[in-house]
Amino acid sequence: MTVRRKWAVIPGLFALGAVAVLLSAYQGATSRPDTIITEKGSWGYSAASSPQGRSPEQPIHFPHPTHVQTLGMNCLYCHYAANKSTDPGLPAVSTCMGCHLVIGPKRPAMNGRPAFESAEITKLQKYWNEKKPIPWVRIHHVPDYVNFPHMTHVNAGVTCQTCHGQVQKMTQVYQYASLNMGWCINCHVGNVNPAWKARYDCSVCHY
Amino acid sequence: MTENSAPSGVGRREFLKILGAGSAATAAIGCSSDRVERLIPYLTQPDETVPGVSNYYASTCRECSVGCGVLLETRDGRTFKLEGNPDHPLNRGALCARGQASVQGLYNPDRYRGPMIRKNGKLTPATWTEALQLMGQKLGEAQSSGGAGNAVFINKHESGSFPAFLDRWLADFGMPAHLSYDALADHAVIAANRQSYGVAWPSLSFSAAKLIVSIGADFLETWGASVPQQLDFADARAKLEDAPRFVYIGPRRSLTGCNADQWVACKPGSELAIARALAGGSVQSAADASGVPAATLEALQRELGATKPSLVLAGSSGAGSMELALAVNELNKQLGNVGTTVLTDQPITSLEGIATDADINAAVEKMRAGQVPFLMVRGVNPAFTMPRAAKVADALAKVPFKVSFSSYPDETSELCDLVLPDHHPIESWGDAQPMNDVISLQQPGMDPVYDTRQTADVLIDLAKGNQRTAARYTAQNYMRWLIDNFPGGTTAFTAGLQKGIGSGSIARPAARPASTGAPQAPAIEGTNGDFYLVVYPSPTLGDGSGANKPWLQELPDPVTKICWQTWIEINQQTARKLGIDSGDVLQIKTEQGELKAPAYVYMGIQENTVAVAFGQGHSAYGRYAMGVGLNPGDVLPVGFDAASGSFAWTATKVQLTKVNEFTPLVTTEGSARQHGRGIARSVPVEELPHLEMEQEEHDMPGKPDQSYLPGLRSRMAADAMGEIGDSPSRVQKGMYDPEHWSQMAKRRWAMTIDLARCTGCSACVTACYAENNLPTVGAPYQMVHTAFLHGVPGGNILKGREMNWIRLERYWEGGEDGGEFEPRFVPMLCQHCGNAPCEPVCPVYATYHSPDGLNVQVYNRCVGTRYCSNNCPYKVRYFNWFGYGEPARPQYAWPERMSWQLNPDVTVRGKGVMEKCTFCVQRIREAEHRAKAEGREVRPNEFTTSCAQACPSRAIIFGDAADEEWSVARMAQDRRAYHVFHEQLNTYPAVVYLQKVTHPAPKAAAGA
Amino acid sequence: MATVVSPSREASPNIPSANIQLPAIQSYTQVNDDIIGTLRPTGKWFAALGFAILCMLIGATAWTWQIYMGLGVAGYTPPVMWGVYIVTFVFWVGIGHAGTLISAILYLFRAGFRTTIYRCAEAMTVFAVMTAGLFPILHLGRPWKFFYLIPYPNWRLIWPQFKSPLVWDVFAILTYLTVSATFLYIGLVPDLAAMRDRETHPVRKRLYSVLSLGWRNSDREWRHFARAYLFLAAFSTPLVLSVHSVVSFDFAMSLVPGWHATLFAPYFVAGAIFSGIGMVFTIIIPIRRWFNLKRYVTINHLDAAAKLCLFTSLVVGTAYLMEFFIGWYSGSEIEQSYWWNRVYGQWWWAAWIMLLCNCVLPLTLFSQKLRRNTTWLFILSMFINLGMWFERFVIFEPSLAHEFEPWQWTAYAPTYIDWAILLGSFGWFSMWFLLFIKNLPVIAIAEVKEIVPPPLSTPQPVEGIDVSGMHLEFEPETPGERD
Amino acid sequence: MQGIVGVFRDLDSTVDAIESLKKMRAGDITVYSPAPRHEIEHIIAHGPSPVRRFTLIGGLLGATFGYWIPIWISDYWPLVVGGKPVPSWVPYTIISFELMVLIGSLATVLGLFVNSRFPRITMTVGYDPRFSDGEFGVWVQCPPDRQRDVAGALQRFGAAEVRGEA
Repeated sequence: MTVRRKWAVIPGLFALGAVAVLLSAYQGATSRPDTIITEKGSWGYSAASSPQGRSPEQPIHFPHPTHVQTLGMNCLYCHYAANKSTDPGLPAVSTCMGCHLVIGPKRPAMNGRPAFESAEITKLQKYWNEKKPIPWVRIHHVPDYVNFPHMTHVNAGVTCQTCHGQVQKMTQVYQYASLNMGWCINCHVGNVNPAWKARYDCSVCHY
Repeated sequence: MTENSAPSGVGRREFLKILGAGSAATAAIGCSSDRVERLIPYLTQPDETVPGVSNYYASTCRECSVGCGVLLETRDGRTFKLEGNPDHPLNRGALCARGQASVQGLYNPDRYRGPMIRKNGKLTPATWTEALQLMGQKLGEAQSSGGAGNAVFINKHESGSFPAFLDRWLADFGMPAHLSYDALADHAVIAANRQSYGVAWPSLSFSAAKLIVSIGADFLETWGASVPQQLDFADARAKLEDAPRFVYIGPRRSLTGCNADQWVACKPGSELAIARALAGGSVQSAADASGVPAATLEALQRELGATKPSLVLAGSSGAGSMELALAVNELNKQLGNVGTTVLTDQPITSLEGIATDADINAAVEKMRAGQVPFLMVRGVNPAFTMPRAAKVADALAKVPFKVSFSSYPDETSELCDLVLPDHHPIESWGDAQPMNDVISLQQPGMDPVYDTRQTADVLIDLAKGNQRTAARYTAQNYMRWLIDNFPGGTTAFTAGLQKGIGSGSIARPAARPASTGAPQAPAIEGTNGDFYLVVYPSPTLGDGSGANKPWLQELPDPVTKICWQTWIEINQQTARKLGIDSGDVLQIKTEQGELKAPAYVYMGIQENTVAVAFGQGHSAYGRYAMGVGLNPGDVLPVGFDAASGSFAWTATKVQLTKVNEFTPLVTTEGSARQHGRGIARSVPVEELPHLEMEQEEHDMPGKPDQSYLPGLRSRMAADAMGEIGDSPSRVQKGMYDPEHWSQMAKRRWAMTIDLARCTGCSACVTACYAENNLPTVGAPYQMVHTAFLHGVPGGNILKGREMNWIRLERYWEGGEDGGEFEPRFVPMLCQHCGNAPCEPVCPVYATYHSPDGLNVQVYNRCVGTRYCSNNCPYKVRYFNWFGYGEPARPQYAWPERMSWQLNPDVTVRGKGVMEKCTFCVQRIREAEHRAKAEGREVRPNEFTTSCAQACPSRAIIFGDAADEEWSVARMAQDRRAYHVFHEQLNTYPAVVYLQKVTHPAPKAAAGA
Repeated sequence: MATVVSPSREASPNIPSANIQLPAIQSYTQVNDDIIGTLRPTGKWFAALGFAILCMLIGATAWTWQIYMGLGVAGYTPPVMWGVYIVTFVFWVGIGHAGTLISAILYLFRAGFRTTIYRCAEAMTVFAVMTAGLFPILHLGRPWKFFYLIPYPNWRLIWPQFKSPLVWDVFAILTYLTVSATFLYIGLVPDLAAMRDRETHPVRKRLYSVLSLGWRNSDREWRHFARAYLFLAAFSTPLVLSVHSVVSFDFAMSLVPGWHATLFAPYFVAGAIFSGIGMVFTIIIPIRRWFNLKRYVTINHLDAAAKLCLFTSLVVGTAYLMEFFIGWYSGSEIEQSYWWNRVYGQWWWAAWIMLLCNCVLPLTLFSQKLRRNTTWLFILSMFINLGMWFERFVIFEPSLAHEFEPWQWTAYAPTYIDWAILLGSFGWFSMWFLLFIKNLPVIAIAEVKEIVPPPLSTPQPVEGIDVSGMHLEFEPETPGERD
Repeated sequence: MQGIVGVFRDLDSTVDAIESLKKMRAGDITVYSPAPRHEIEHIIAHGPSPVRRFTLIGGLLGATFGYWIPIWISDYWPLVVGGKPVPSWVPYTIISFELMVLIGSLATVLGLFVNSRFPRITMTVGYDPRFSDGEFGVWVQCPPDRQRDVAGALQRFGAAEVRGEA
């Protein structure tokens, strides 16, 4: 009968309202999850964490798997400052050329794979010859008002993969973690690994 | 809801964008508005740098002639802060405001981007090849035409190798030695010193003296080597009971005068008579001449005779100042001060070899006569620093070819035909010799910001380009030349670079004969007018070279607390008689011209005198200087003290009229009286022995126990955590528990400020601007698009919106009726109260009490209710009324390249958030990280805040009050310690003030 | 004839006594005719609405500009961190209070004169609180971050700080808005039903039926309705007192000299009711004239309200004296200097406006002649509105400008942005109120029917039938209305 | 459902009619009146409205919630402000009070809705627009076999109109 139908409507409306409020609040409070933003559509979010799952095109399609898994290079070889500075550091073009002077674009056939011409290495050498730095696109970004000292985390034994994901498996790097505050705190209070628990006072990160 | 408008502005990470050190390409990206964030790697990895970790390059400050040692804090290819070099014997780690602001000269948005050539009437950009080719050609002409003999090179006075190198270069081109110009130098005193002691500037030992008498010598401001003098003066005052009494004699009570225990107001021009009287001459005649009561002079005379050792100083800038300086030197000899307080054996050598004002004037006259075919100017701005009556512009017009090496479009370079912009000192190589056997080295902290070249290199290139001289210039550039001629050679040089100091002495150019025939200024009494005019160099802007640096413009004058403006100081009593109030526009008139400026009614000026500060009123020199304030030089006659060749700044009387206008003073002062609220306290020296450590009284019933817990901890905060009293079982202490694994609550960061040392110089304020990315808000361009005061310089400050996290309050005590008054300076900053009133009212935890005792402000959490500021009794919270940190806003405080100075460790605040002193939390955390990485605790006094580091009085001490090892913990126990407002409000501040100690005139003298 | 048991008033606490009669009203139908008859929009009304919207747009423009440029465009002069916006906020919250007082508190106290004016007053409350609610957001440095003050589970894992008076404010204001809006709506339901039954236009009829929730005047509905109405009134009564007390805590809980006083809560509540009654006069007098409702809102109603106004004015006056007394008696230099600055400082004239409008002029209400002179009441109400705005100004600004730290003493001057937004707030309020008076009955039909004599089969009152209180508060030959 | 509705112009005759209808046990009586009249209420003589229970429960819930939320949050992440105890119940009393009023009032409205079956879209039988204007209605729900008597009774007491509805 009609009256009962009415009953269903009222709480439904309340529920809808509440959901709307929460969603809008999250929208403001955290980064937009699960949105892949390509370079073209992206913005200079100085104040919000970069969105999870973002995987922009890079000027050079650098294959982490080849270097890390196949060649067994250490993260710190290129990101040389991660254990001694707040900034992890980017490899200088000269660092790349250290090997790629020898390893040119012409890749010989190797265990099953036919020989081929590597466009990426050509690009790299082009940058080097033009004495231009490579304009990599930033992926992981925490807001400017957050101080994230890489060295303290690395020295505390937090693996790169904890925050950056299995980069050694990513043919194109994407943002693995949400990088929002709750995510940080959750680890700082020791929920992820009791050994990693750290000070969770606001002024440790925000100043 | 988007977060894009959180406190962001220019981020730390703009630095990541521009990692590639300084190459033009990356610089462009650094400033691009490209919405995609780029990570630009180095092309080739520089070996000694780690991104995100600062390097410190020892160098030398070139803002004034003295040559203090500085450390250039450099990260990711950007030098962003200057700090005093602790190993430097001259300034021992301290640095004045002007020195700190030097970095704003480096990134100044109005610098010349490259060489300029005057084409059909106006300066137009050119390439270096063009410019050098033109220069070479003109040099050739000058040589061949023989005009070279009359060429003039006016150089900024500096010590070290460059003057000699320059003279040699000039000689090679057949040109006379250069003129080394310093508009601030007290030529009379220098000449007198050379005559009496054979050195230009003996170092002065204030701490050895028992009585200091300064006759107009502003040794804390621009008189001589201010920083070392201030260091020693503060040490002297810190001796409390044994500290010297300080008497200041002069028509105007300057900042130095405000630090005196007694001020004797005399008429300008009567200083000589007083000096003679003190030396035992006739007191009565001096009294008549100066308007000082004879009793006062007698008492002084007696006291001076009785107290040994003493120190008498003269700084005068009128006719007959040489005589005065000589008389004072004589007096010192006669009192036996030479060798004890006047140390002629350790002179400040950097003040040697300065050309007198008369020399410069003579050169200008030669130009006017058309005898000068070729003029080169570097680092100085005679068109501004010389009075308008000297008509420098006309004289320059007579010179066929004028070259400027200036980095900025100043009044002089605007008149030149060719501009070869020089590197900023932070980009240049060089050296200085501030003291015997001390060579202070100067090295660049970074690659050039713009397409400029160091003048020395330019000269070498020119010489190479010229077939006659090419052979003699083999060094590929000036740095190599320096190294080759460095005492001890390459090894000594490289070793010296580590600390910035080398030993040995550098050949000085031969002293040039002082020019004669400078027009003698008439005695000031003779001039007509009803008020004496005293023109003094601004302590903040110096000779005006500081005017294009917003930090210095925004830094209130230490005495009047006025900024972004020019004002006329007039005596309180006189003003009352004439019905003049602060802000009423006055007009002063001389034969040379007139000047209209608001009055500042001041107790500290002789009643027949008006005073105007020099340094403002530029007609060029960039957005921060142009059209701000007025230039008192416009009303001055061209007159000199012929004997010394020093320009007579205090040379004339003026007609004073009150114009029927009102211009509000751009001041940071609210009320100059304490109303008995005990903010700045002082104690007479004789009461010092009876002084007890501040005891909290419990006389009032119900008054809580206000004593601190050990380590300056707040009773209430501790109670909140259930540490004392009955701890409620359910209270969750969290990190506030001293036993908590985070160990945070073990520390209590605190600060002591010794008012006996503090001179009010305000270096700490600028240091804070530099360290904490404080925006300057007063520039005219920042006042457009606001709802008020459109385009008025300092408009925001008229609205009380200055953003100085630490401010220097200057209170007057007494003197309402024109009698004696005591100025008191007190630096006021966030007190980091243990029981902070601002915290409980914040609805979002944006401010709260951290376990290690900080009153934290979380910018990104702040929603801007401003309740905290209402509730802060100290009023030390500052709000971002506009988007000072947002490049898109017209009020943006760091226009292009200025933003490179931002400290990467500190968030740049966006609009709508509250901010305040953080006790340099970034330095605390940085030290903790360093300690953690090295697996140790933070060492006592391992680091300090920016203000404490810069303070040239060593008045500020910062550290962990909970750990006895830190010196702050000991200082906090001092008997002079007190806390502002703690008795009334129970706030438990972490900033402990130590009372100032005054030294009244001895009873006997007072009785006389 | 069957005899009817005489009902006792005690038996039905839910029906307010009516001790002011409406002699000119004869039948229920007439009530419907008169009141629903006022709802026809006129050209004048459209003009007024247009003007209100214009004012609102001016304010909106100013606000947009302020959000874009930053709060600096307003006249803030540190340390005066709270300016005209907070003054206006408190002003509007205060206005609201009279509405709840009249509709709820007087309902509990059976003050019959409320019956015909409470609907306007309650509507005024809702709109005033809607207006006031804008200002705290408007005054934030980062208004788009307002949700930080609302407790909800979030990924930052950090919550509001419940010790802050501002959070109390959020709760108090939102509660107040919700409850008084509900109160207004519940009271409207029977009237909406009446309108529904008269409406011929299908769309509007549909709309009214939805709004009236299918009300059908049955005895059961009346029973629950009266009970619910009573409880809402009972909740609103402490609420109205608490809301302005909480607002006053924003100031009393701080340590600003001149704010930090236990006096503040009662002081603010009295002031609020005073200002609200002023606003009621401002609203009701023109309405009764233009809508020709003098037969409903009789001079006796206004007279009674005027007495209330006089009383609250005396309370407020006492509070002022107490403030100055405390300032003097404290013996503390800090307290005295703020007091001095308040009366002789930059804004001395504001203080005197306050005293004149809030303490001196209302004394005229001691004269019954003036109490019953609607023209004078209207003029006086204007003065009261002005005076109460300045009261808040005088309490807040001089105190902030003269705090503990003499070095930071300052003067404060609003800019045209502040004034534009103040104007906008009046536009916003008027817009809602104008929409209200032409779309909903400005007088509670059902409640009026309760106090008009019921239709009876016999001409003269039958024994035992209560034709609602013949005992009069005013003797019949009171001087008539002057207007 | 079916019954008889009588429309009355006067209050007293309405009251009389109701009384007699009750006497003759005519069936479930609903009275429509333009305004609440306690005479009618008295005749109908229902018990006190159950709305008050809703109010009580709502108020209690609100008050408890108002204490629980802030206390739980304070201990969730203890931060000291101004040396106040981290969970300090005194200020939380205000939150508690406001929430009591809020939730209490909403519960009261809920009670009203539940008890008088709001909202209702279709007008139930027996209603007449005049009841919101000036006239009274008496709706008697009764089986057809009794309708005659009821109609008679209504007319006897001077109903202006009597009609059966089904």
